[in-house]
Amino acid sequence: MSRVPEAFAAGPAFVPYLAVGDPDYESSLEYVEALARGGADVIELGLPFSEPVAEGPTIQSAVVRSLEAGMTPERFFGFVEELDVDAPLVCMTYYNLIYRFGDERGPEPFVRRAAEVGIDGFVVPDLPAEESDPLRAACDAHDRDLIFIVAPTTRGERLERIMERVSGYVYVQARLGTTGARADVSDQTDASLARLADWDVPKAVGFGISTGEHAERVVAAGADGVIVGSALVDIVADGHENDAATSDVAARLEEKARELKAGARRGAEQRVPHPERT
Amino acid sequence: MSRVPEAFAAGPAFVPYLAVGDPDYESSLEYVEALARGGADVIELGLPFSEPVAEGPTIQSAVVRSLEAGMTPERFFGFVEELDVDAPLVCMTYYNLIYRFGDERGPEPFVRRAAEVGIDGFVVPDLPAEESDPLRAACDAHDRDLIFIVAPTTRGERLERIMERVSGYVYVQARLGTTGARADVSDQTDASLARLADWDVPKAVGFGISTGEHAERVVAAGADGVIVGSALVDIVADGHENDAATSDVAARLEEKARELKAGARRGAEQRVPHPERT
Amino acid sequence: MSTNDGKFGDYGGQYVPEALMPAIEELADAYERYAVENEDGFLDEFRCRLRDFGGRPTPLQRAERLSERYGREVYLKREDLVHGGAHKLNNALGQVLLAKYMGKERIIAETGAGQHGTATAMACAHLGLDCEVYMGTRDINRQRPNVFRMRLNGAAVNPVSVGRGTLKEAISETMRDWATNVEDTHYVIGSVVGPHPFPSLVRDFQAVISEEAREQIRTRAGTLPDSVLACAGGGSNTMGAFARFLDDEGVDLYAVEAGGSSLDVDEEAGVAPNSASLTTGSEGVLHGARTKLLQDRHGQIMESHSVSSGLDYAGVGPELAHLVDAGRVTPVNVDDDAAISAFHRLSQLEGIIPALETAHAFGYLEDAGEDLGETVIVNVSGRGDKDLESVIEETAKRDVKNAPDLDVFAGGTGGLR
Amino acid sequence: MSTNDGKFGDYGGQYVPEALMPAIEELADAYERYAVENEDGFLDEFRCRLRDFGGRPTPLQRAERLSERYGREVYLKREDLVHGGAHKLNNALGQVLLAKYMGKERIIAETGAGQHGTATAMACAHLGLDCEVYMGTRDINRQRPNVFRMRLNGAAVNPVSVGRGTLKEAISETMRDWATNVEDTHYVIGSVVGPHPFPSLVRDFQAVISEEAREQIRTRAGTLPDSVLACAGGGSNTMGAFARFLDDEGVDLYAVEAGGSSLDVDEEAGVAPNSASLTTGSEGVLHGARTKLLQDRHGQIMESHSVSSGLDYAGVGPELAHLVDAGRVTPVNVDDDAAISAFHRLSQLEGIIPALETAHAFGYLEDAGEDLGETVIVNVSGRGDKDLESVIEETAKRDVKNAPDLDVFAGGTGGLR
Ligand SMILES: Cc1ncc(COP(=O)(O)O)c(C=O)c1O
Ligand SMILES: Cc1ncc(COP(=O)(O)O)c(C=O)c1O
Repeated sequence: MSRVPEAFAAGPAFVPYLAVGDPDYESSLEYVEALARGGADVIELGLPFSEPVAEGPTIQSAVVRSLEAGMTPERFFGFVEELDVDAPLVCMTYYNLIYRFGDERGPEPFVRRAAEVGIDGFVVPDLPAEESDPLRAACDAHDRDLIFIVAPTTRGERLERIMERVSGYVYVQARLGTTGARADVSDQTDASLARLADWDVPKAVGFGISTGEHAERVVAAGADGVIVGSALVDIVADGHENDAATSDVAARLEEKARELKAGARRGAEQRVPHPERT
Repeated sequence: MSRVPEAFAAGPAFVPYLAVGDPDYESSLEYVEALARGGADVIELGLPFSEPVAEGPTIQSAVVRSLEAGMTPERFFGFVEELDVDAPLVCMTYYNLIYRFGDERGPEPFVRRAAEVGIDGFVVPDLPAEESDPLRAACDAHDRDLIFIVAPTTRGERLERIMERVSGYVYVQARLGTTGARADVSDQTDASLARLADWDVPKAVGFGISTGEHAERVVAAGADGVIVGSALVDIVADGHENDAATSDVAARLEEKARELKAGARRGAEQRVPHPERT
Repeated sequence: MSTNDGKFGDYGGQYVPEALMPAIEELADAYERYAVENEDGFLDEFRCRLRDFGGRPTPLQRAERLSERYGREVYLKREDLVHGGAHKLNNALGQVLLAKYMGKERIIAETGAGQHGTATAMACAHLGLDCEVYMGTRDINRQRPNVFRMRLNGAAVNPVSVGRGTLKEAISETMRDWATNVEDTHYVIGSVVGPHPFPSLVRDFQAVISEEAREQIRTRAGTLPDSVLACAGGGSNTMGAFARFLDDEGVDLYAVEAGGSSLDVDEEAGVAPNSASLTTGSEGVLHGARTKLLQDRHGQIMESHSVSSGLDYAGVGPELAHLVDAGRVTPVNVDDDAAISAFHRLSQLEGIIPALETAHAFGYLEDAGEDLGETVIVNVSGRGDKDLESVIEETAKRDVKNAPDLDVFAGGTGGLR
Repeated sequence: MSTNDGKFGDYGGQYVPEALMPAIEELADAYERYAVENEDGFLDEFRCRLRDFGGRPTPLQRAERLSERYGREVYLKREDLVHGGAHKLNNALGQVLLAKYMGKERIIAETGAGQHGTATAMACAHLGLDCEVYMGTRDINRQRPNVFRMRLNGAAVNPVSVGRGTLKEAISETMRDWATNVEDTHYVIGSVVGPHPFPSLVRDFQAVISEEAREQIRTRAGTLPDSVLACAGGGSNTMGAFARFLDDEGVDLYAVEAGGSSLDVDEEAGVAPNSASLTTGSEGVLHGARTKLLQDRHGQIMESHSVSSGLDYAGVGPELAHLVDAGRVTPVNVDDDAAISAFHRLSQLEGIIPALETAHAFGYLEDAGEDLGETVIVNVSGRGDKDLESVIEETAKRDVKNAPDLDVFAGGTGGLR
């Protein structure tokens, strides 16, 4: 049974992302645990794929570091088993790794194994609703959530097709483009949230959120959660480049998590009822 | 009146060639006079043209040296005037210089001026019989000889066309190709001489003759003269490259001339009556 | 050869980020309307421009000296004579024109050998659209003349230094640009790869190759060929050369892949020193489509290798993968050495300097046995001007028996200067 | 357009060493029999090979963006699409085939830009004849890709270092080889220059350009053009583009010469920093023919100059000289700067990277006034792949307003490596 819904039920969710194994397995364990301590409500664990077409330079580099340090799907599952956190876990990866896992072709073996180690759900950036039926079926069979991304360009029929299949939360892509920390929050976010208002799945906004203030604005605008990746990966990268001690980096991550979580909470307090859809 | 015929009447003629002005005006004067002392019967004076298509590398280089030292047709004529030799003089040059000389277009002004300074005849390597009527007419008007080259490939009608127009001597090209000293004498020479036997214009063989022995063989085979260019230009070039004193180079030229002339004489003594043409 | 649901058996599909899906749906719709149904006379205009700007039709030439050498009738489909020097313009011109019909203002493209990039840059200059091309840094070094050509045509060239800096990385990067600028931008993909409708769209634009060749061989030889050979990177010249022969059962179709330096793979290093995804690859999902891929046992994409940049790709078009599974197309491969040798052979015997990609097809012609039959068409997908430096280098590295002495040019001071 | 006595008014003739005369007479005879009277079906075979190997017919393309720019109908005759990248193959293929009919075994040629050399090397590989090409060392440096291409096609390239090492010297040197090996060798001259029958022979082989263009423009525009523009080095693409329009009185013919850096001459240095023999030259005899030449007052040939190797020649075809004197052809000229600017303009506006030679014709299109009339054909004599390095260098030297930023490629370490 996925633990994701209850995490969102408790108030605005802070959903951090890290690439597992970046820059190495051991440090990565500490970093994820630091995020949990910092208040993560759900954690997105990136399983690195060699062709991360949806990622900007920050996460691309993280993927390279992790793969060079030897990350594989099996090790990823081992990592999850070893991980000592309470927050629900979402696996973020590309479809080929899911499709290729195990002896038979298809997503079921991957989902089964993920469920075994305690993964609650999946985000697959290169799997649109149209191609998702096999994975959706495997998730249903194992009581897992399948999270979809809704882009600023997603409208009408496409939106309905996605909303029929989504569970856990919708990943509201805050702007066009790839992942990466930005200095501002996009207007497109408001429009997207408005389009989604009628569905009662939790809406978590991601792509570009990097500060507590961003988080505050987004939640105030109606989001049920904020997803933060590159801003955290930046901290890992910075530590790696400067040979910082793992514990120092972990402390910085924890602190950043607190800032973001606090921002989300402030946003929730300002929250106005969402405008009626016409 | 051209003095060329009488030069050939006296026995086998030694006909040396030098590029006038190579490597400079003054040295060149001395060199030509040295050849005269060495026994030259006719002297071919090359007036350098920038595109000497019939010359091999040796004479090409001489042409470059002379042009760089400032040779022009007018200076060439001055040179001839200044020259103190008794042998008849033949100007060897390309048609463009003849054609362009003076104020009116056409060969007459050049021939007139050449006649004034004492040139007896002309060899023009890029002027075949077909294009020679204007020059032939100018030569006739000024009583000068027009020498034509007969190549190993010249046969039948072409040969007749040339022999109708030639005067002074025929320049029998010993081999295909360009000018240049060679180590042997070509078989093609005998065949050419045989083809020319019926005409009673003097036949002087050139292209590749470099030693007294060559000269001997060629005259023995029936030639009325030998034309030697590159072997002499080589001596000039060698002196120039090694900064030899002009008088030393002149002495070497004179000696080489004696060797060639002596060879020609020996050849004449061995001379057999030419085979009847069938 | 018209529209479909984007599936070729199990292959194909649309595996792209959600942000791109609306654009891809819009494109599928435009493909249908303009390129299939000829709305607004799109196809007529395309044909005209292919003729006047592109230089079509290209000849089908009987290769006399190769025919003699192999004791069969060898015909060359001369795509090297297309403007820009390769079949790539057929597709680039089609897509840029389609983008114009769709009201797009900006064109992006990836390129490997630089041929697709130059073709796209040329088409954009011709039609007055802005153009940016992504190219791996390694390929930029291998194909410098093409980089200059794109710049001269007014295109921006964006170096991609991720990974090994070849085509795979350039495609990923172009997809990222598209995901960012999808509203005014069309992504001109360079081969029959990517999400639907690209594999069908590119195939249709390239099908002019076999449309002409089929007609030409019937006129010239009075018969259909026994076999058709084309090199396969992504597979656009292959699909173009095969499309109109698919229904002719007697015509054998050979897709010649790059065997690289070896068909083995080094899983540890994540490297497959070849680009033979049809021969040695396995099913997976990359760059928007399910197809045959070079991947390790975990599903990570391998770094491919070929002496020819244009074949150096870990995937292949989904339709081609399907046709191979269905037994309609025979996948074969030719290694770097044999390709270089074939390059020299064609240059010397026929006076045609082929692209290194193309040379692979001729490498197979040399090796093949009786199977090819009496009458063979080889698709000369491009010319080799872009490859001169690579060939000099690669020839110097090996003992190529039939190579001319190129030493004088390879000297330390830049050759004959 | 058939045989003649080798004279065009006062121009033409046969001013060559006697050793060559028999070969030239033999050639004149073969020209007459095969190329004029089609003995043994020579012309049919030639046409077939031009089509299948050479890629003819080439398109006549309406240049949309140039037409708009100049407010006239600009059509491009696309000789850049001929195999090898220039009109040069029309002639080279014709002559090599003729040599084969004559039983010759060995081909020699001179080359300036390297286009004629590559065309000849290609034709020789295609027809199985030995080939040696003479090329000035300076041109070898300016056109390195073409040197490689000749070598790859199996031809020997003989550097000529006499003088300034350009086309003039290469021609002289080839004549010397011919005079030595005249019995088994044919000299494939690269333009409408040299002794009779070359000017007529080369013109006839190139006349296919205007034969096609005249038909094409009538079909496309329903009219004859008001003017035809072609760049003139020796004048082969010029004569080819003009030949079939000579009798059309309403069609103005413009031969665009290289104005180089200046139309002045430096007699002392023996240098004319241009190649404008029709505009500034005087009558004389060079390389076998009487024609217009760049020469000093003594009749010494000057060193010419042009940024484009293929125009860098001190003479011009005798027929063209005659047509200029007769008022049928208008000689104009375009300097280095304007040619480079035109190179960039065509690359950016039309997606066609022209040879630097060709760029001169477009330079005149930019400058010309009303005189050109409503409908203009410009002969695109060749493509610019061979010129990339020169263009980068020459662009860097100047302030070319419309050039793209090429700095990143011109860096000291060989650019983007
Ligand atoms: C000349 C040539 N042939 C073949 C290819 C391979 O591409 P495809 O298999 O898509 O035709 C390329 C790619 O750049 C190319 O330039
Ligand atoms: C592309 C191109 N155009 C023009 C020329 C000039 O030659 P011609 O005037 O004989 O056509 C050349 C010579 O190399 C050339 O390569």
